[in-house]
Amino acid sequence: MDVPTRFSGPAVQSLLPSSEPVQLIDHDGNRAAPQVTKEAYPIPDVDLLLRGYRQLVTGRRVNQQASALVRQGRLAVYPSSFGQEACQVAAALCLAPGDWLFPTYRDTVAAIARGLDPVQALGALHGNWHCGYNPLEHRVSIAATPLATQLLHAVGVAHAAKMRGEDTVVLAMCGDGASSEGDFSEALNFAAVFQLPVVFLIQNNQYAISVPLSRQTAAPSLAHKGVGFGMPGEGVDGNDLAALLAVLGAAVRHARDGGGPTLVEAHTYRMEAHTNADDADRYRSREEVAQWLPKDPLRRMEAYLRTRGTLTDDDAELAAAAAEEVAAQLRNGWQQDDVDPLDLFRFVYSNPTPQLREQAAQLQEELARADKPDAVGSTPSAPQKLQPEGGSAR
Amino acid sequence: MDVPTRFSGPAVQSLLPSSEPVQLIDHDGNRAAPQVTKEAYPIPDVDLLLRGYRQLVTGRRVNQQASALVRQGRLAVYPSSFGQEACQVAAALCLAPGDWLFPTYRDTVAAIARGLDPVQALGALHGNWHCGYNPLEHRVSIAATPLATQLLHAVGVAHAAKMRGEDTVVLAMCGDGASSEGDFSEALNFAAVFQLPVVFLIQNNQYAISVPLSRQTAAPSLAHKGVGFGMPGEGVDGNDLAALLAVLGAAVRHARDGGGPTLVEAHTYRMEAHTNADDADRYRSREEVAQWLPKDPLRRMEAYLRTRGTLTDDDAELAAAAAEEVAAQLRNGWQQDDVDPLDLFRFVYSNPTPQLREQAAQLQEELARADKPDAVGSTPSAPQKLQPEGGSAR
Amino acid sequence: MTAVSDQRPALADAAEGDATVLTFAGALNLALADALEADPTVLMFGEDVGTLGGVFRVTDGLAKRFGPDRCFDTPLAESGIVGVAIGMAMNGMRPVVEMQFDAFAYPALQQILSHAAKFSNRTRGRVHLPLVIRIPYAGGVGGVEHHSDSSEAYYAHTPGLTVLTPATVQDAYRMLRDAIRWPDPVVFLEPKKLYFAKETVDLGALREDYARDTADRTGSPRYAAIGKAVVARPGTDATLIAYGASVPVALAAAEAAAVEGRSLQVLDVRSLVPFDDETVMAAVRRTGRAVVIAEAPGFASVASEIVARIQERCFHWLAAPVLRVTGFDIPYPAPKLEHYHLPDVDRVLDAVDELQWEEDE
Amino acid sequence: MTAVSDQRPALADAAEGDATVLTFAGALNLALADALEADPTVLMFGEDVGTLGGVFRVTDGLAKRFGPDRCFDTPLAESGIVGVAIGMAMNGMRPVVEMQFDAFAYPALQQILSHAAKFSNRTRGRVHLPLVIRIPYAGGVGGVEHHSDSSEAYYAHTPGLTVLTPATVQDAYRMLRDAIRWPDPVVFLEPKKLYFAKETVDLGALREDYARDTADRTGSPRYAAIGKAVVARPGTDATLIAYGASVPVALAAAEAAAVEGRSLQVLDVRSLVPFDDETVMAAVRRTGRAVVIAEAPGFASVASEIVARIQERCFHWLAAPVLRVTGFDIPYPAPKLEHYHLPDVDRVLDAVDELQWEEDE
Ligand SMILES: Cc1ncc(C[n+]2csc(CCOP(=O)(O)OP(=O)(O)O)c2C)c(N)n1
Ligand SMILES: Cc1ncc(C[n+]2csc(CCOP(=O)(O)OP(=O)(O)O)c2C)c(N)n1
Ligand SMILES: [Mg+2]
Ligand SMILES: [Mg+2]
Repeated sequence: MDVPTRFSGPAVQSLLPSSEPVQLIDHDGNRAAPQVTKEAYPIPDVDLLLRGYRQLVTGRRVNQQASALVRQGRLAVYPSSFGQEACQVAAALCLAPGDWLFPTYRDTVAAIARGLDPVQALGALHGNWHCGYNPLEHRVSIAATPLATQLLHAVGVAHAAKMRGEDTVVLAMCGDGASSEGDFSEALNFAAVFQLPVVFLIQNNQYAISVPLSRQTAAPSLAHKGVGFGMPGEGVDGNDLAALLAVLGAAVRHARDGGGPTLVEAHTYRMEAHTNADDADRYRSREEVAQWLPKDPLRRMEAYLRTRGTLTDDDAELAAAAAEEVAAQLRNGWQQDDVDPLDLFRFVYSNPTPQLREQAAQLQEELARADKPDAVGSTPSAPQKLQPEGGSAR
Repeated sequence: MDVPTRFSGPAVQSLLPSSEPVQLIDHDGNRAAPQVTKEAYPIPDVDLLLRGYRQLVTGRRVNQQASALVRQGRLAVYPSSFGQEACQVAAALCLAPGDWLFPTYRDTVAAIARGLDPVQALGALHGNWHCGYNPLEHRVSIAATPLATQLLHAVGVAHAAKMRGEDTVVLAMCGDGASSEGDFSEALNFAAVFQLPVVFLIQNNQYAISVPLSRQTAAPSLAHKGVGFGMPGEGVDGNDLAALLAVLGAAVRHARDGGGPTLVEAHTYRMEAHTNADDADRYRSREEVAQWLPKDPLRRMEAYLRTRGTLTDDDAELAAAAAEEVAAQLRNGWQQDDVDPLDLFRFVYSNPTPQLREQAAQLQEELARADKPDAVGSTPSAPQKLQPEGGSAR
Repeated sequence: MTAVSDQRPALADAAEGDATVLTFAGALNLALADALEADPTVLMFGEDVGTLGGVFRVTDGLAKRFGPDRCFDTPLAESGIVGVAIGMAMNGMRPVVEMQFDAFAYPALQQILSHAAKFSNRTRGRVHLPLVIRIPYAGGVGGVEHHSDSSEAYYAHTPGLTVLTPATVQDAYRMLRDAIRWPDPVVFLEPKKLYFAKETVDLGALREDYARDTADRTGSPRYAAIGKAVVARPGTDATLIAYGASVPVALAAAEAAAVEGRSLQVLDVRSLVPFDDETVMAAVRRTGRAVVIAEAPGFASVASEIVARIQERCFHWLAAPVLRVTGFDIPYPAPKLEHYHLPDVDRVLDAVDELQWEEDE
Repeated sequence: MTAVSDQRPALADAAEGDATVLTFAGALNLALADALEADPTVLMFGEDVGTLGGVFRVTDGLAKRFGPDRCFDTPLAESGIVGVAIGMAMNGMRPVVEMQFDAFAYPALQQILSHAAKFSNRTRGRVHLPLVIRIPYAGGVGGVEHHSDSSEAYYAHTPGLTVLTPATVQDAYRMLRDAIRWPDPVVFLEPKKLYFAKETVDLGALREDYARDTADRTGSPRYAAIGKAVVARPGTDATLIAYGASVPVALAAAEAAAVEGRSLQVLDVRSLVPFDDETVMAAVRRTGRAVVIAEAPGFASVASEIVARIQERCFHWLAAPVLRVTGFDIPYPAPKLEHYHLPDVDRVLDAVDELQWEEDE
């Protein structure tokens, strides 16, 4: 508390990101030239890279299939992570089963890579309900729509775990745009002040819908925000799965060892429009998009593994087949819209209020009158009556 | 948009604060030993220091007088800036008349130093109305209570001025606690993205009510938040008026020249409780407070000026007399509570709604029935009827 | 994140004076363009409102036409957007900001409730904030969660805010222009479901009528629709009171009831604050029966207020309790379930049937 | 920034079972202590709640007694506090957080409205959030601006939130304990004006009664006051319906009316959501006349809702319109003017007088 104090020196420098985003494999799939990085990032072992490769193949396929399902009207909307699959896969693979993942709407591939049923993972976009899976099952929180809000939940989950002495790590994802929200800063600050095991992963895909990064920040990079909270920031080539696994892996270890939070910025690119409802031609040129094609994360990892002889044609075929299976699951998902309209009232409170019971009864009566053509509730298997579900919390 | 990009190097370093808070005059009032600072900060000229000294004397007196008025029950509450007067005075003196000041509840001394009538400046704390002065008159915004919110207003004022090509600079003040609020980050970000002429001044007085700085941030310093927004951050000894004038002066010039915003963190100490309603003994030791006594901003400046022979006994007496005059103004202020209760309805909208006219009529009728003992409205000079004030904006 | 955002307002490029098919979104676009043209202090900003022209295309073409200083994108931060707009309004501008969706205005609520709403009062009328916060709101468009809230009660309950919600293409134009000229902060709620509703209008006449309406004989400003409810359909048996996207529902219900020989009057409240007690009470007194229709959850809502006011002021005129047809008291449902939630013609007619009609009626 | 914050709850240190003078704030403190003691997953955090014990001393001594993990200060960021509490509740804890004043909960509104309120529903009941947001609210304590808002309508309008506000010392204890055991997010509104109200209570009996009330015969949890209004004073001529700091006003009015020979029943709603229609409607039907009293601005408020429900459900029992005595539709006034704004005994009696009494009554 004495003034003056010295701030700078090695401590501050260690919080600043490496002088350029960490890259381990270059655009052509070769080992990247050595860089000046703040940590020595060894290339992940080959098993992990192979696992990652397979997930990349699946992730790419999920992106294609989901977009196709939107075109067919079977999904309402899909925010694609095409081109960002390396971030998606690394976010899942760097975690242990007891860890938590906090994805956004764009991060279904990460959720699937973590083990979620693909149909469930895409449930919200189908439109039956807001979330298609049980967040507690795989420790994957509900995909967040209000931007940056989920980062605080991630911090809270980590705080609870730390209090109980568990060695859980929480990885929380957001976009470049979300980094402008107040909640982003508050989340980083809480995590740093309480030295919580959270890894914040910004997928900087250069756009927030139509708004380019230059409108989000004037900072040298988003990773430079770390020092202002007293946490290390690091930048990484977001299309380089190996670098992502190395950097996120180090951050997760750091967190698990009690070192506190890290901010990781992955530099990548949103190859498709924001969602199918968006028209990207209105705000960026096709030339710009084309420049990112050679940096494709999947092609790069494949080239690297093939060059080393680690990936054979058989392996690639197996990976493709696994991906096809997931795609088939998605195509066969949602055969029926089996949702009970009275569910509208069931989960608002653990103990439904008298008001909701009245309103449920009103809807039930309407449905019974069968004047709503698609009323599930008016079928013979009438919806069960709304009952209090007991007062216990979980 | 190409990855990898180089972030660091001189550009980043220039955004980081000096390695220790800038100090020009030491605790004993001597010229401080030369430091490694990111800019050469020459000591301000003697006239400015003398003006500043006089304001310090007045500011100290205002703090004492206001606290006394609270004890006498004539002010409801007073958040004292005792010990922080150098920040207060420098914030006012670094600005030109056409500039804007955005103070907090603790910054009445700054507002007075900028020229506000002291009784008006303290109006809100008297309890008649939320603001005792016209913010447009001296370009001093209403003292903000919801923390950090005013920083965004400051940015908006600057944005409007910049759009019109005016060379207005806006200085926006907040505390160390307020720097944890989302609005703080959003304000810095908007200012940096649009390169607006705003100087953000954090008075880091080590506490937010009872909560010490260590609970607000784990950062090396609050000035280190600048780089994460792409704006220079600088730390300064907040009890050294000369250093504050130098650092804020440079930031104001930088802003006026189109260089964009700066974040300045002044390291100081809240010598008194949060307000008279607070009991600081509950959360900090008197020894800790005592450590800050020798750093007193007023004593230091006086010693410096006297040693140089710049301040004579006559000057000091004149300064004290001027301060006494302000104190007397405060003692004589608020002789009567001449506020019309129907004012409650007058300023909610420019054109009062039918609902408010009805409600005003109801109150007027109640007052006429004179069953409210202290009803001003029931005196002979009855309140004027509530009229629309015309639709023009100002 | 909504499936409707690639639709573009069919903004007319027909010559003025001609009859033109104009969408609701197009009318808003026209109002913004005319306001930007008329007053150099007007400007427009928010998320994706510049180059993209807004996810609903309400700001389409404005950045190009008026330049990047008058219509521009900001960092993604709603509290920031409103807070900065407040500062601009303090300093001589008339900012119009867009919140991308209803629920995404919530980060800005502190700025709206504690500052925008209170600034004039706090400063004893010295600092007015001529500021418009445009919010696409309410549902019926198949949006994913957090994209369909009917959030009007939060604003209408807050003294100092003016809260408007148009229900017709012409009102979209008139009311947005009113809002931009109004000296105080306006929360301007745009029913998403109506964005692509169309009307054939005479653009020239629309603008001329509006211009004629902006001042009285003494030159004092006048506003076409602020504080003024409107009878959208005359009727004698009962009054349906609605606003925003519920107005077409009420009109359809009245149409259906007419077939069965019941004459329903439809009132479009339009201006939630200030509220037009005069028109509403007169209408209810004429019919003695009333149903209030709104999408928002009913509890402690604007619909509650309308019911409360009516029973306070028309008690002895009422032949039956004033009923409400509102959304249920539940979070807005997922797309496939929203039709169970939203007030529809059947529910309105059910409520009308319950208005204790005598046997012979 | 308020003049009252150096007052300390007169938390009893008398032995259990003895009659003790307990303040409202002291009862809250006791409830927190007992809950922290009873359940290791309960924890408490916010601004100045640790070392200082809260600006109203409601958390006095808790950090010391339960350690800095169970009761602690956070960075100054309300959205952060609520957002982190949500995460903790997701992960097995029962956080209780304090917003320092009503208006300073507004930065957290997005987290409250879009997440706390909706999480259970979004996840089909898989993730419950047992979470209490304590908010000192309303006025009458001479606070500077932004320290006296009656913000209950924002919460009560939002499906998914449970909204409670005690009016007695005993309810302060019971209801806060209820809230902490409740499986869903509770917005717990503490009327500032009542913090230093005192009652003589038997602490042992209070705790025993509460413990007895926590489960029914089958072991299902029971809650003492959630969803249950209470008749605070019986009466036959008209019903005064109030909650929070308006309950003492209603009781005083009933006392005054009794002197003049009018028997007023007083109802303390306590639980705004869930709302106790049964008790309220039964009470109103008994008297046929009612006045709703609340400090908040009346427009689109909880008072509006109560009036609307009563006229919907008791229309034929009503001898007069249900009237409201509420705050005006204005921002909360500066200290010296607040008494003009707040419902007081005179205004309540005026309203009662207007309930269309027949000449001879
Ligand atoms: C609080 C909030 N404001 C606005 C939106 C609307 N919105 C949805 S996605 C998006 C852009 C997000 O950009 P970014 O964070 O970069 O993520 P990306 O979509 O690129 O993955 C916007 C503005 C929202 N969902 N939440
Ligand atoms: C949004 C908000 N939250 C909480 C408060 C209550 N409060 C008033 S002052 C204060 C501490 C502020 O500390 P700091 O920013 O360091 O300023 P200082 O009082 O030390 O000058 C708090 C918590 C508030 N005014 N606004
Ligand atoms: Mg992005
Ligand atoms: Mg401080």
